[in-house]
Amino acid sequence: MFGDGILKGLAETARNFFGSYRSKNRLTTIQYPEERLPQIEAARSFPFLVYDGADWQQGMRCVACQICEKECPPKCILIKKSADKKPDATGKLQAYPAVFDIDISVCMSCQICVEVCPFDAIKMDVDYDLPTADRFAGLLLDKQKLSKSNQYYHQIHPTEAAAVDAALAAERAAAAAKAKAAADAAAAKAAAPAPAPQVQPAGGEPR
Amino acid sequence: MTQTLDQIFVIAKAWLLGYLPVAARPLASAVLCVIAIVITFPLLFAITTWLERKGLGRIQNRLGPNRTGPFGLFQPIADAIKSLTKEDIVPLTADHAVHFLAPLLLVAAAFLAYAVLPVGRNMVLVNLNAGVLFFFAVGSVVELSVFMAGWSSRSKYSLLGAMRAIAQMISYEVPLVLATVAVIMQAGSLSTVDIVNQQATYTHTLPHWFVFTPWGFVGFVLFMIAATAESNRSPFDLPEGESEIIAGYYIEYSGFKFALFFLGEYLGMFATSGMAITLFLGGWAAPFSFLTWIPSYVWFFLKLLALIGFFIWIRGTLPRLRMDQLMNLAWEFVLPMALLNMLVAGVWHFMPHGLLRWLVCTAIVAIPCILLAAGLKRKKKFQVRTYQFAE
Amino acid sequence: MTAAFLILATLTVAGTAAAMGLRNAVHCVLALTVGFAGVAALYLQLDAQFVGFTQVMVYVGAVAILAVFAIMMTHSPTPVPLPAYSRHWLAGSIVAAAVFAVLAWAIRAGSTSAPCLPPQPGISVQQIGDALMHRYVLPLEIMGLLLTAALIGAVVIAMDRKEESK
Amino acid sequence: MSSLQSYLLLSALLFSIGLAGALTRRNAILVLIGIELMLNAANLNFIAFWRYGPTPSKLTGIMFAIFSISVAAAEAAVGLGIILAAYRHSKTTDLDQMNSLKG
Repeated sequence: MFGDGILKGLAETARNFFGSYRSKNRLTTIQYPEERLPQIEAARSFPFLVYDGADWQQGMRCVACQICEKECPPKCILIKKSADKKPDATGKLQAYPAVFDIDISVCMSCQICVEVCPFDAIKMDVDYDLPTADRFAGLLLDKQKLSKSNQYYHQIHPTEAAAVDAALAAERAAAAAKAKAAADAAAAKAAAPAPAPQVQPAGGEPR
Repeated sequence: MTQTLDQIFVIAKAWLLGYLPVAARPLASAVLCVIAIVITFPLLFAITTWLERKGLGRIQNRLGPNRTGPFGLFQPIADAIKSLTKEDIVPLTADHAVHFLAPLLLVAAAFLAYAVLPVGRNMVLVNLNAGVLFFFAVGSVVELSVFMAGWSSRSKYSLLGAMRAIAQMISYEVPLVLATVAVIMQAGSLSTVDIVNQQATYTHTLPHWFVFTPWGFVGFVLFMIAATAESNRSPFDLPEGESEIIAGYYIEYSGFKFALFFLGEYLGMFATSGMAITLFLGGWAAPFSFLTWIPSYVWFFLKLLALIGFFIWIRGTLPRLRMDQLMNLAWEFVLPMALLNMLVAGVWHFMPHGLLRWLVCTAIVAIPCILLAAGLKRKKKFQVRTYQFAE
Repeated sequence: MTAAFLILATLTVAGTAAAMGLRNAVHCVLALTVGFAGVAALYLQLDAQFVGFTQVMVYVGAVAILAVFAIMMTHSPTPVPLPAYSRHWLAGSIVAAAVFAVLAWAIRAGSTSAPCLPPQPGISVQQIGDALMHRYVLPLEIMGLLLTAALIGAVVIAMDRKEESK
Repeated sequence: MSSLQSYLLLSALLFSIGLAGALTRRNAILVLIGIELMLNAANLNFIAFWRYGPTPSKLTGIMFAIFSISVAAAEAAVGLGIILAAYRHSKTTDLDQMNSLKG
């Protein structure tokens, strides 16, 4: 019959219309500021700098190696190396960035800086609610605004943070073991030269 | 008591006129009626925009505006303020005089159409002897304003949109007029008040609306199809399809003039659905005889809201028609059916009352309708599209 | 010579003069519609409602749009700046002025006895319908024939014959 | 100056404006519009004489005006059809240039 397609369509929209009043779960609207969609774990918005411990300046992992600055496609990272050094997590003296600016109006959240960072110092944040009145200074985040604690990192990306911490811990353990081994070797070498004159053919240094 | 309630506006007007000198009375009564129309229908326009957005939302399983006020009731006010405060940009190469006049002419023509609509028992602005003809004469002025808008903006999209809109409006005005001719033949008069008075009688609780006759129902369906096309709405909104040519003829308008175009379009829709109610749905007549204690104007506006709801429902459902489908439907289905409808109205008039009349008339209408529909369906064979220039 | 008549007369004359005088063709047609609307209002003033509304519907609604469509279709891509008037415009306007002078003189010299305004005829559409159907039924049928012929003729003339243009 | 004479004067003026337009304009469409105006002026005469005539109930004036309006509409349609065909043939609507009878 001519027009039956139209009638079927009308019936469908009528069912939708009255259904939306009967059962609330038909409605897909999320009232944004009040209700929010649950954040999926792999979500990302803009990068932030991770620091261990309490003090954000001392615990900052970033050693200002400027790899991320060179790798960033839209060139939105600016790093100035510091003159002096500070001890990093493993106690080794490392440089740190005096100035670390990211212009989030330019940043395209591509996460390349996170992938190239050898020290896991920069990770992707999930907070997208960054309204500012001033579109220049307001969107240029300096070192202090960028740095957030490791606990926060665990909050937003739990699995990833755990994996990074495990790797860092293993790395520190290896470094500590190597350092200890080197220290033992140095100590052994210091002790060895004393008896060296008596036992010449000792067959080389003990490894 | 119900009589006074029904005539409350007429009495109020007479009471107000009492204060004026006799010489100024005719002019003052006209001014009062005009003020009433100019207030109620834009108000209805505001309510309809809210209804439309909430209705379309609910049809598409979403809420619709609910931020501005309870249930989003202040949304029309927000829209009005937004469009009034927006900057009114006129393109540099535009033809300023014509560009300025187009929306005014559109809204003026839309308002003129209300002069002959009987809103309630003896509540019509002017009881013209040739009321329906006046309505269509004013309706044809709208096409001129559409052209003025499209041409004066001097942009390809607006001219293309204007040409499409005019082609569509002209090819659907013919069936619109022919659908009313059937009613005029039956009612025997062009005056809208007579048409409604004939429909206001009852046979033991059932009304004599024209829509309850075979030719009346077909006429009503054809009238609604043509009315949707005439006001460029829903399945026929190709001229202003956002995806096709952005906004058609009112693309170069912004701010207040854009709001005027919207007002003109909605007023046109109310006017044609008002005429559909007057011609087919018994104007201000109550649906059943035991309901006549409710004032007459309430019935008119209830039916108007029902038709507006139907327009919104159609807009939420039907996809947009292509230009050739639109024209095919007009010249190959709606027009022949309108001509046939006139024949059926004639047969209905001369045959004696009874079941035979019903059978004959419905047969005369139904069979060609199925054949024409089959014709339209057979045309839908999808062959490989041949490009004329892009070989 | 009532005030309403004067206003409508000036409106109509202004519209038609602009229609014949303006340079841009589309402006001419728009001014023409003002002239037609003025004439329609004059019909209403002469209590010929039916003819007034038919005039608006036929002329303002259809003929003006038709003229505008024709202008759009014959809009030459390079609008060569021709003077709007033909070469012998002077002769034309003299002839027109002469015609007007003769007509005006004839009217003034005509029956000076001012016929008093007869009572309002109160013509109803019913009477026009009866007249059309009874006394003028032959012209009505011929008019239907003529309009159909014109409809088909216009389409055939303006149809873009494929084989011819190949 | 009775009102009938004023209507006649007005329609004479309209007629002469239409005639002037038809004679002097270069664009074919505007010539056609001039002719439409002349027809309109004639209609105005019919209705004026009907209104001030002795027997308004005989409706002759109105009938003439109605038939003249429909003839004018038919004539406008065919006229514009001819103009379109001429334009397609000679690529111009300028009457002064359409003076060659060769095909």
